[in-house]
Amino acid sequence: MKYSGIKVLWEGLRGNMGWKPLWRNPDPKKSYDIIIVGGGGHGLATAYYLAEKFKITNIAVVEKGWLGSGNIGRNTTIIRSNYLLPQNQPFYEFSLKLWENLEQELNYNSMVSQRGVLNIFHSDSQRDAFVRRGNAMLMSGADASLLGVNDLKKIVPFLDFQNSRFPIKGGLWQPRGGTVRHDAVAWGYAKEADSRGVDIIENCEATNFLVKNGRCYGVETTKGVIKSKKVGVCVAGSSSQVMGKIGINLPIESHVLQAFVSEGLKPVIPGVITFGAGHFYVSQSNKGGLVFGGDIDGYNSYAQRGNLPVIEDVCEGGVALMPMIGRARLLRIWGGIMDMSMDGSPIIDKTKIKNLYFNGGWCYGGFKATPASGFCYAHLLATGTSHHDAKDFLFNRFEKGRLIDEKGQGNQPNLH
Amino acid sequence: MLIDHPLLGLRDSSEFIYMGDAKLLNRPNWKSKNSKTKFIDYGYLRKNPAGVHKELWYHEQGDRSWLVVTRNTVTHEILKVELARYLKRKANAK
Amino acid sequence: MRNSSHPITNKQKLSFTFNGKKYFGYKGDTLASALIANNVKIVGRSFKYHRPRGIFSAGSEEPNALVELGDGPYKEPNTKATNIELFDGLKGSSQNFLGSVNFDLMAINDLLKNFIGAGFYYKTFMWPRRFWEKLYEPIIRRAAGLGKLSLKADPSHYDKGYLHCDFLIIGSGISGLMSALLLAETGSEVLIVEEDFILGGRLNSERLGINGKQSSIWIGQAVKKLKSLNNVRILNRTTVFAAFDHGIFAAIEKKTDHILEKSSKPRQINWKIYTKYCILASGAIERSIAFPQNDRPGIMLAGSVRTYANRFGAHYGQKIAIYTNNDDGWKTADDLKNMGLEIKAVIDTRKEIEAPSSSISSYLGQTITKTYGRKGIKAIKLSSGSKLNVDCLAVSGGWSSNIHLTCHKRGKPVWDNIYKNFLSVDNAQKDKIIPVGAARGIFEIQNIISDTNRVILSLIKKIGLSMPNRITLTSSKEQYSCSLDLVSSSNPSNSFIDLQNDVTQKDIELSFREGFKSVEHLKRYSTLGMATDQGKTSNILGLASMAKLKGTNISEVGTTIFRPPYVPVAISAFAGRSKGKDFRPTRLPPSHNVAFKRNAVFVETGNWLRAQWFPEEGETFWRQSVDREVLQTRNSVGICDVTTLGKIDIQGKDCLEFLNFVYTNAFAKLPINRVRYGLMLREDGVAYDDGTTARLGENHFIMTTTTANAALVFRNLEFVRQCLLPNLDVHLISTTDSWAQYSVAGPNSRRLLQKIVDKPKDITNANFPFMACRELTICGGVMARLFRISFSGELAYEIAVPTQYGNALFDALLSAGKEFKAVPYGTEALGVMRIEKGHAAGNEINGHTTAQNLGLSRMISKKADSIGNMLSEREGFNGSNIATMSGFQPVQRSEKLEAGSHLISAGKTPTMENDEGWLSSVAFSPTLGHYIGLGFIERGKTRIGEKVLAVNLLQNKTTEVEIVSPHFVDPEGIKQRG
Amino acid sequence: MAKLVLKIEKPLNGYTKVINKIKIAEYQFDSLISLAIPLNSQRKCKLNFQKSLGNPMPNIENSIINKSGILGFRIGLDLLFICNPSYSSFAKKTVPVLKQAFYITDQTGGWCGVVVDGDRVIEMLERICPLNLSLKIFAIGNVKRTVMDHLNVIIFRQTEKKFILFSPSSSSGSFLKSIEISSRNI
Repeated sequence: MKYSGIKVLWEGLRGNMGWKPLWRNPDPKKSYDIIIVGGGGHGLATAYYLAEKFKITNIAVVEKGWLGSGNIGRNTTIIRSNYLLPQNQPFYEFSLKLWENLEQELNYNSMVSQRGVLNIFHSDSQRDAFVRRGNAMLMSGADASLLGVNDLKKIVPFLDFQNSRFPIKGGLWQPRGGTVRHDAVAWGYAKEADSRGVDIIENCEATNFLVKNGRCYGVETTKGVIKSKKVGVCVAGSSSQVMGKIGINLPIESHVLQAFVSEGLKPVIPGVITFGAGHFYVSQSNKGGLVFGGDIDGYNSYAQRGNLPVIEDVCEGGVALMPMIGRARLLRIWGGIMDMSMDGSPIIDKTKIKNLYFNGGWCYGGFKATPASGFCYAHLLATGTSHHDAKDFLFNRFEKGRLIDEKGQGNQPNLH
Repeated sequence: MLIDHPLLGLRDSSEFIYMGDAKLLNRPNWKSKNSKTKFIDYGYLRKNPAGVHKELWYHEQGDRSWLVVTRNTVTHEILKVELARYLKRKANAK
Repeated sequence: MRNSSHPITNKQKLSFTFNGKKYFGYKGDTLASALIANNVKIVGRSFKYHRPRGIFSAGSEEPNALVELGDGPYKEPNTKATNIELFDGLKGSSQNFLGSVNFDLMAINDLLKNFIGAGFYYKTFMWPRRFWEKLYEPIIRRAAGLGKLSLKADPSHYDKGYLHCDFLIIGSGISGLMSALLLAETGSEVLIVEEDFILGGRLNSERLGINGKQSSIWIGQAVKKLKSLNNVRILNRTTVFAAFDHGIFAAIEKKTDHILEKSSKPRQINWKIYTKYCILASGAIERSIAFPQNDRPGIMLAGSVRTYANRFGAHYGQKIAIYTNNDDGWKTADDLKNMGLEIKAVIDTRKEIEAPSSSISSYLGQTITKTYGRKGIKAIKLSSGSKLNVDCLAVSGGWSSNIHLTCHKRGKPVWDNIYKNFLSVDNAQKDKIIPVGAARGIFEIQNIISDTNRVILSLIKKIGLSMPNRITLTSSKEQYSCSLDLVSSSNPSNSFIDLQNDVTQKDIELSFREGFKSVEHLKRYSTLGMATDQGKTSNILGLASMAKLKGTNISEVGTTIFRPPYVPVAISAFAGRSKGKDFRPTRLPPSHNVAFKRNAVFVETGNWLRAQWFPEEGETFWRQSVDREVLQTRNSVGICDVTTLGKIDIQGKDCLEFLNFVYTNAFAKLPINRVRYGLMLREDGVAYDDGTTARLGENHFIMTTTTANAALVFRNLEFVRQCLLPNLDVHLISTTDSWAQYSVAGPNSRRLLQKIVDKPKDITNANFPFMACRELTICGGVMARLFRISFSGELAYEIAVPTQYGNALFDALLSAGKEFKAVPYGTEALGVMRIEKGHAAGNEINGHTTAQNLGLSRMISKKADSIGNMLSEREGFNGSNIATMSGFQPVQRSEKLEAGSHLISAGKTPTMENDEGWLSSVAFSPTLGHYIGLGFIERGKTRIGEKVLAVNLLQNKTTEVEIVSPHFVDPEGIKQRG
Repeated sequence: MAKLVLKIEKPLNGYTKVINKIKIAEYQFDSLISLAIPLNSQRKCKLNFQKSLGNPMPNIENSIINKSGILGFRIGLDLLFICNPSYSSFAKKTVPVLKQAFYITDQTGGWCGVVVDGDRVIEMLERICPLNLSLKIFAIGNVKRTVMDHLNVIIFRQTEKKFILFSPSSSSGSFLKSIEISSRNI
């Protein structure tokens, strides 16, 4: 179904009776060319790009719960490409470029809103690190600028410039960064993948892989056996559980990240703002809620909920950075399972089992990666080779010592 | 969360620092066969169960003990808490 | 209107303003009850269609009556009028309108309803692409949102606190008080938490008596008894808003919100409650019924109409109708009639029942098909066609147990088909959250009494506490049954399901039509239940509507779960007192007072506040001070407080083995009274920290770490000690705060120190060479430690005394150094001199770089195992192409360098493909008279003399630099050995 | 030049104040040392402790006060602190004996002590101390280590309503402020 303003008017006049489901609800076929395990953002994007760019449409996406029920349905919606390392920066910039055309491409308004991402710094050495990062961004063709305190006072006058414990010394600003209405991304990809013939099968859990002579030829699911030439796993927080079914141990731990939204407020926060002296970042949704978060709780968890110390820590950071939010009220707290990899960077790679592929380890940065992750995974699944911008996201980097450790925290997942 | 410290009783988890899989107690012998592979495994592959997990916590704001906590990662229920040094000494004695 | 014979009218009269108009109320009122008494019907505007809305409920489930309270920086948007305790001088105003609340220009949206239903924005506003951020989105953003923030810093104080108990009882209604009385008798610690400012819960809203008397008498007796016990504590005005793991709950206490004067006392306290068991006596919340135009001001929940009448003597108008699908609606009719109000009719959706009251005109088996009165209900039309004039419509869709808190740990509620209600069943017992009374799905008073006795006594028995006697109470006999007639079949576009988010039955139908049928999809697409009330009064209507569309029942449809917090809580309350300068503690080095007196400029280094430089008279620019400090140190002597470096006292018989393992380089042969530089790696082989370790005795060592990593290194050493090598005799204790440690650097440093130490001969070059250390006494017997180590490259020492002598020693060094014109120097000069000398610091050892990058690979001993040793051998760490630390200077000496510039070969374009490294630290070197830098560049060691480009696109500057040795000053180390 | 003399400064300069009837005062001590129990030396240390201080070595989280007023408490499995308020021969007589069994580290300058005393002291501590202060759990003579307002604190209960709090000396100003605010906020 093609959406447009005219269509909205037309349907409005005739009582909105003509709208159709965004995706079908098909039963699984006996076999497919490719099965994607995981109907979250990355899985749906993969299916879409396989169909659109690689013209492979005999695809099933099998999803344990409801479509988009993973981290695409519970994140803080930020998109940006302000990365330092040469293995990361081009990939995220590729992703940002895909975001910029996504709505027109999918004919679905996921409200890609490039109102900018601002990282505040508080010391000379932080500034040095941000300058290095900003230069890496510019050298990869992304956008960045360095703002001084006076610039900040114009853009974000409500920061605590006077009385803060850690003085604000400036910020790294990426104007093209921003936010996206997260659920709509899943729905948009689902709609367009479906319209190209992809079967999206909800409430269908992959319970095991069909493997013979080291080759994977399908999956067992709660809706029966489905065969396929290739299987691509894309299950974020459940990565270790799913890959564990065939004995693949991953360099990944599952952690809980909490996120927060305030009551609706008239617009106050432009873009995304990140505190440099504590754990806090914030944006404001189009509905008016302040959407904010901080650090992961720090312990392995599949509970999809967290605990009080992190909530306090995040709010302390918020009030320290912008004391004017103090009287706004926290409305809702939720938690998601983060697939925290050992160096903080993702994996898009083949596995030791032929025809079985893996995409995961996105830590808490998976949302912004959705389009490029889908694109590059589709590339790998379709061609058998890594996409140029994802060529370093390999399993063997740990053994070879070619780590992609953006934060420089080492093999300690809860510190990334 | 509350951690039932074997020496001090129930303490708020905010007094602790988390490290992860208790397999980190079993650092490979650098002279053993395939020690490089073993170290890569030690460094990068940890258990990540959805269920009972043995893991290391450090009582940084308390008595500075490293503890091995047996905890369910789905319910957060804590089943057992032991002093890491006792476990390790016991293992060394074998 | 106010019933003039109601006891509240004997209380203190209070004046307040709403939307600028002055009104009166009484002590004991809420803002909502006072507005009702003053017949103010329109209190706010709805979120999307800007329809006029009035007060709907009497508690924290309120979806409509959100107001802005207070003004200036005290302004508090989105405050529920139903939760605001009235006080003299209160100022409230409506929000979310353009113009005035009575004539809201945004109400045009109401006419566009057909075009802006659920999810319309996903389908349009996509062309042209650039218009989104510039045009469409700003309009949407301005229209959306509810109240306004003041944009001023929150001026109030907040606090936190910790409470411990055996039983936390949430709610002080009849089942809460009964539970408290029973549990208190066991001698356990009992904490009762009540959201309201008075105790008694729902009893305060009802006419029913207890033991043959007004219920308030029993409440008074129970509370008096509980207050007399020292194992019971009662907090009112306190809401338990979240449940966490292992019996931890969070509660917010409103301390001064009901007082006009803003005091220095905290406004709210965020309590963290640790309990063994939680008794959930949180009652129930009434739900609405979806029918056409069911959102008009004057349409309220029936139980709330009863609350306002019974507790506050307040009501709208004289002609009231009741619309119900259950028995409880009739109770409202009875109570209002008893108050002397005219009950126009009770409309009960149930056909098969017998009207409980024959004296009230009733319409059975009928529904409301239309209502009239945009700014306040005037009339209703029934399915039979009759039209009734009313000025208030009380609606009851039945009661939902208030089980919000049982969902916080993702407990899934279960549908109870008898009482048409979601209950917390399995999870509750495991979580030790035990619902009682209405929260347990018991709605008739006589059953609440007997059931609460039963539940609590069996709990007491199970735990094994001493058994109290059951509580005997008598009350009226009630009957409650409920139907599931919750949604109407006509005019769905005006039948509101979620009042706050303006979700209509039509939106549910559209969601269904477009495939958003799972409850989570429904919620996300239609925004049902996502407003500030989390759908407390509306979720079940949405589920019932979806069930109807799917042709199934609610238990099949399932439910979303409530998320913490139960009520929205001010962000400030989570921050408590950690704000402004008190965000984090401040650590002051031992010479702080002296530095302060000398007008030092300070800088935050982690939590430390360190002297950055010491300006002297006439110096107006920081570089003047820093250059002087550097030159004076290099020419004579300077003194710098380096206490912030981590200091760890290591003792034991096996220290050498331990040190050998934690450092990459060998320590096994470190002699007594010697210091050695050590490098630590993480287990993954990346450089982690560096420092020195001094051996003071056979079994006694002092390790120093970097300032930033002090706590981390200590933690890791404890890990090694307890988890890897627990059979070694090694003991660690931090002494960072115990010793004041000062660097004394420069060619005159020895001469200066000789004036301080008690035995000057002990520190001659022969007796005390480079890298020596010892314990000695200074200034006539004060114990001290002296280390001959140098960060600046000069002849230098670090001297340490117990912290209590810190200011005195700094002063003494300066006064003894007068003859050498000794200067104090700060972190800037320290940084300049270490760059001149080529020492790596935090910008170089940044968690990415390896020993190989730092040019320290020879420090990785291959003779012994050490942390990180094995993994540092991986190929990625050791290619011939790796970047190594080098020195850089501008080819044009007058040019400035910028840290963070990237390095590329001359003639190449600045892209990541051509990226060869970066400048990590730069400084103006007063010693050399130009800028210098440290950085990392591929194959740096082999490229000395090569000219490359330092590219800083961020500041639009490219500088030609020459690769040089990182040791700009005294590369042979003659000075420090001199 | 006159002989340089180094003057001792206490972290809070002998601060005392009463807020909401809670007496807050710097707890001044002459010296504070830590004792580490060497591996496998529990017995030797117990004997030595009894000999040098005249009291049995306390169990973890317990304390002794000996006849010279010296406070000793055990904060870890193998770690004790000995705080000497005023006994003049401590350094000369007691410490050398202790050294025969324990590893000793001087901590005098590292910690700042604050006494809080008064009827409302529990109410005050509730605002910063996460520990259960009920006498059943936290008995007189108990000593525990925890975190208060982001700071590491050792808390010793001297009587029902009198506590000594030790926190790191470098942040003593912040800690004192924390106690003052807590006392004012009740």
